[in-house]
Amino acid sequence: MWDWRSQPLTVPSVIAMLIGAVVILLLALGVVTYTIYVQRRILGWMQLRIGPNRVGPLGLFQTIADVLKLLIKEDVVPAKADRALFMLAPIIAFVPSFTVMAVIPFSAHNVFTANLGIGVLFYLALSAITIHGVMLAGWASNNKYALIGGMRSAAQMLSYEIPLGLSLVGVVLMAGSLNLNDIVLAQQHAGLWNVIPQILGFIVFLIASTAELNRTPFDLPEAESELVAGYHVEYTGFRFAFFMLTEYMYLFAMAGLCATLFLGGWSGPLLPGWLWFAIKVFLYIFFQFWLQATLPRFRVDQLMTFSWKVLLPLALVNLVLTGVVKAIW
Amino acid sequence: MIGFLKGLSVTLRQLPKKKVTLQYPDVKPEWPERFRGVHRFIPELCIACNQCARICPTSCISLSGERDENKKMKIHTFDINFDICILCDLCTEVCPTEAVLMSDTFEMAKYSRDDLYLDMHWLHDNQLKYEQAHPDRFERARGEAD
Amino acid sequence: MSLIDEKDQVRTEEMLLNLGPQHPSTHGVLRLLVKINGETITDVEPVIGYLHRGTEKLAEDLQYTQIIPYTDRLDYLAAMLNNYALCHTIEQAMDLEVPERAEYLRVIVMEMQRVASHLMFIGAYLLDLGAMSPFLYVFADREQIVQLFNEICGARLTYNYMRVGGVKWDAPPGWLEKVADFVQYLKQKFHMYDELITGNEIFLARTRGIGRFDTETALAYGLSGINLRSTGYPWDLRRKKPYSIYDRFDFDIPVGQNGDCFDRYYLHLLEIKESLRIVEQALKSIPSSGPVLGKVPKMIRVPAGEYYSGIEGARGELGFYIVSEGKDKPYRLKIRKPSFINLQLLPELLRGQSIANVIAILGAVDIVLGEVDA
Amino acid sequence: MSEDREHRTPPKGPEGKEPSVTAAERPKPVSKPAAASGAAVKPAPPKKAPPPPDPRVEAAKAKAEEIRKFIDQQLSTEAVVETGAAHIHPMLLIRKEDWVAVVELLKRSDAYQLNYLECMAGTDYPNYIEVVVYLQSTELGHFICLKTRTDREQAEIPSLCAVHPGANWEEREIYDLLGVTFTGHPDLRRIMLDDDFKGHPLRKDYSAWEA
Repeated sequence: MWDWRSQPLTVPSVIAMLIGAVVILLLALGVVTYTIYVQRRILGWMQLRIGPNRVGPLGLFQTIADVLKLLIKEDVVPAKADRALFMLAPIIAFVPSFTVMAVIPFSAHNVFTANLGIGVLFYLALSAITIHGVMLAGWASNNKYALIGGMRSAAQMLSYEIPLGLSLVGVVLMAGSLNLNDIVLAQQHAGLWNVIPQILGFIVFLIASTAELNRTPFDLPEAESELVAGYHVEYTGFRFAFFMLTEYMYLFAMAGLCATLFLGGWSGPLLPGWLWFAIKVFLYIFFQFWLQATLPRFRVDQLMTFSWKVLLPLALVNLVLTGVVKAIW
Repeated sequence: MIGFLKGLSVTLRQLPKKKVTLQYPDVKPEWPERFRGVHRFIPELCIACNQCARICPTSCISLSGERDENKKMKIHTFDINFDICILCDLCTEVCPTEAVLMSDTFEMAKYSRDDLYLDMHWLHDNQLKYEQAHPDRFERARGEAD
Repeated sequence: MSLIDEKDQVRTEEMLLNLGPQHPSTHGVLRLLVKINGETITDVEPVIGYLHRGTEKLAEDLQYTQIIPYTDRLDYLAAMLNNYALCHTIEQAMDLEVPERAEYLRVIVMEMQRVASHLMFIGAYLLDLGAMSPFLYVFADREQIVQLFNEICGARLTYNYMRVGGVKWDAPPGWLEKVADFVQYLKQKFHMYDELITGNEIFLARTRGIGRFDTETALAYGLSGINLRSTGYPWDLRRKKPYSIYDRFDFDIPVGQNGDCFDRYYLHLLEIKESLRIVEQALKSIPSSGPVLGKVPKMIRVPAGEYYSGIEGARGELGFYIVSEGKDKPYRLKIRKPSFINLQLLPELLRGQSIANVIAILGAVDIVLGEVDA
Repeated sequence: MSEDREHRTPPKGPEGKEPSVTAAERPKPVSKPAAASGAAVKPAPPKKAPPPPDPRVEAAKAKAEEIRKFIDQQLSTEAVVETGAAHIHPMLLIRKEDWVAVVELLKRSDAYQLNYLECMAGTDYPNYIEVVVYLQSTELGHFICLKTRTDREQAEIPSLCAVHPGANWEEREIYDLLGVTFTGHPDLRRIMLDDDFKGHPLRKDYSAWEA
């Protein structure tokens, strides 16, 4: 019943799909909740602080308390804002972030995962939709800081989409498939994770994905020391929570993508597949927080230059190299 | 590229280090002896000389005294307006009898400005609290006096 | 025929961006009215006065001793230096002798204060640039200085420690040893700051060559302190017009080369080293005992006349100008506020820059609004 | 304005007791910068009631006189109204009309190069408002005090902005708090107080309740 990919579309399989979606949603929410907790803890420890430790044992309920607080807060819509767009924007931003979870293979048996033939493309295409939400939020707020933040976001995400996409092409070439499951299987089959043959692509991916996620040192759209909070400066309560959720959902999704494409996904010796996957995802997420604790922020023009003049050529070089190697073998 | 990696190693090295956070409401800070918190006041010592009120840069002290049967000045009222007191310590510096001193009471948030007018009784209670909290300091002072 | 050969053929609307007074990077309540054309700043107008408390007017009704706590509140990151600047001017005016031990204690706390203030700059500046951790590291280090001050004078921020003719308290037992320990501790901390910040490529890219000005401009605008020294001009009042006992110590005046934001950051770090050197020497040669308050009349009356003297504050030349009628209160007290004067150059620095540099340049000018607005 | 000098209340300290022109030809000027910069080194000064003249003050006066000569020579006007010493620094009282010319001359002159405006302050006296600048030569070490005076009712002084751009905000502050109009200032607005604030708080007759 759970392996609906090979079954015809029947009522039980539709129900199974629905249940699957709900389970993934809950899983993702749980992961996001504790990603935030882990982030605050790791940042705290790296900064000689303790981090959240008040709500629940070891502060484990801190994020839940925060979310509850956000939920019961007043929902403020600025008087001069474009009301309809203002309300729509968080949803436009959030929905794709959850949808991309559909293609990430969490474990060896692909539980609840769509075995899409064009998984990589699907991910890239959907994640690009979020940019609209972010830009609309900036525009609809009718606030200069939000507008600048939204514009910066759009510019940044668009420019980094390209090196990000190109860095993935190398992996796709290696596996000969856009299907994420197949890519994992190919790595397992080769006995070598893509991170080694595709080291250049991996570096480009790491940098471009950091920028794509708007995380330090590329966190310009919400640079609080310049733009106060960027595109979500006017958002409060539940709508604000949606943006935060989007951000961390993408962090999880990008970590999953990284693990799948470069670190062999769920494959690994001894431990069960889902645990391997979890470890790899955690490593990526930890790396992001580590960067956040260390680095200052790029300037916006340097950020653009970096994408077009450094990352894009690197990604192309990687692509050509992979093609040549692939052709010779 | 090297500098960036060095930075990463610095932050990673901090992970296991001892944390400096003081868990404030659970753990109260240890104030040194000279700490200038809210005043404490010993009415028996006060000779109502008015020096503290005069030196106060913000004029937050007001006091009145009366002569007792031995023609000695006795303090009658002594109020400090903590709305404007800047805890500069000048009043304790000029006090000839050390009747007004600083304590280590520092939590002064109140819901009403009226509550910030501290009278002689409050300040004396503060003195008693201080004595209780730091018996060692008083013992030492007594030892020095002997 | 080109369609866009003339500049104003592509028209963009000029935007007025209101930075502050509650913006997180204005370090207080500074408000900048920034006019931007696309990404380029065409004009900046700093609006100040949100924290104006009229210290100069208040001082006219206060006895000299009573003014000292008010100076704590000017540059609240370097209150010891403010205390000293006022006491120093009064002592000059009255020709007072300050006991040896008091002078040494003053130098020790002043240099420690400079270290605390500079550390704070480094943290705040990196926070402006988006790096979070240095802020917390410097706070942990600064906290130790603040604790030491708390032990010697009973307050953590508004010290009110100096008096005309000396200092209020002698150091408590063991305090000097603690200072010596701290100096050793901080010296070992330097390579951490160097590794974390100075070598970071992103930091360099954001500060090298940004916000440059030359010595001539700096002098014309009356800049002082690190802002002036970053242009390579070794103007430090501790050397140029030695006050207190600074002529007894061996220390260097680090200067920058380019007058850019990076130089200003790096000078803060170098000056911390020099200050620690001074503290070390002072700890070695401080007399083991002696009075800490000179022979001062009970009521301080400055002889009639006018007096000005400046010291090297944490942010530049901090001076007090006193006009006295010979009474116990000044007739007029004017403060030469280094932040206030340094801030004047900001519109010049920002004009023509891209909006992305505003925070980097503003942060490096290093202002404290308590002092700017006085 | 110079008539006002007779009935001002705050006497001018050491130099106030002196006749305005004294001991001009003392061969001190060369050593003066050293004295000025060594001001803080405590040269065991004389104390108490009938004081022998402080050598630092004497030197300052001599130096002021010397600068006066220089200004007379260069500007050939009665630009300098009075010389003396502000504590231990040479002091020259300049006629309002020549204020900018004198400051500019001293800045450009090779002999003085007073290129750094260290402090600028305005003071409200009963009969006039006085603006003081302390000028420093960063190369030669001269440190002098220049003053000018203006009427209280129609307080107006030429602006130094063109000579020392750093005077810009200082003049705005004096305008704001003392009500002195600086003619020729590029942007003379209130700086500390609101634009619609009434009165000038640093004036001695200001009252927050009357305004």
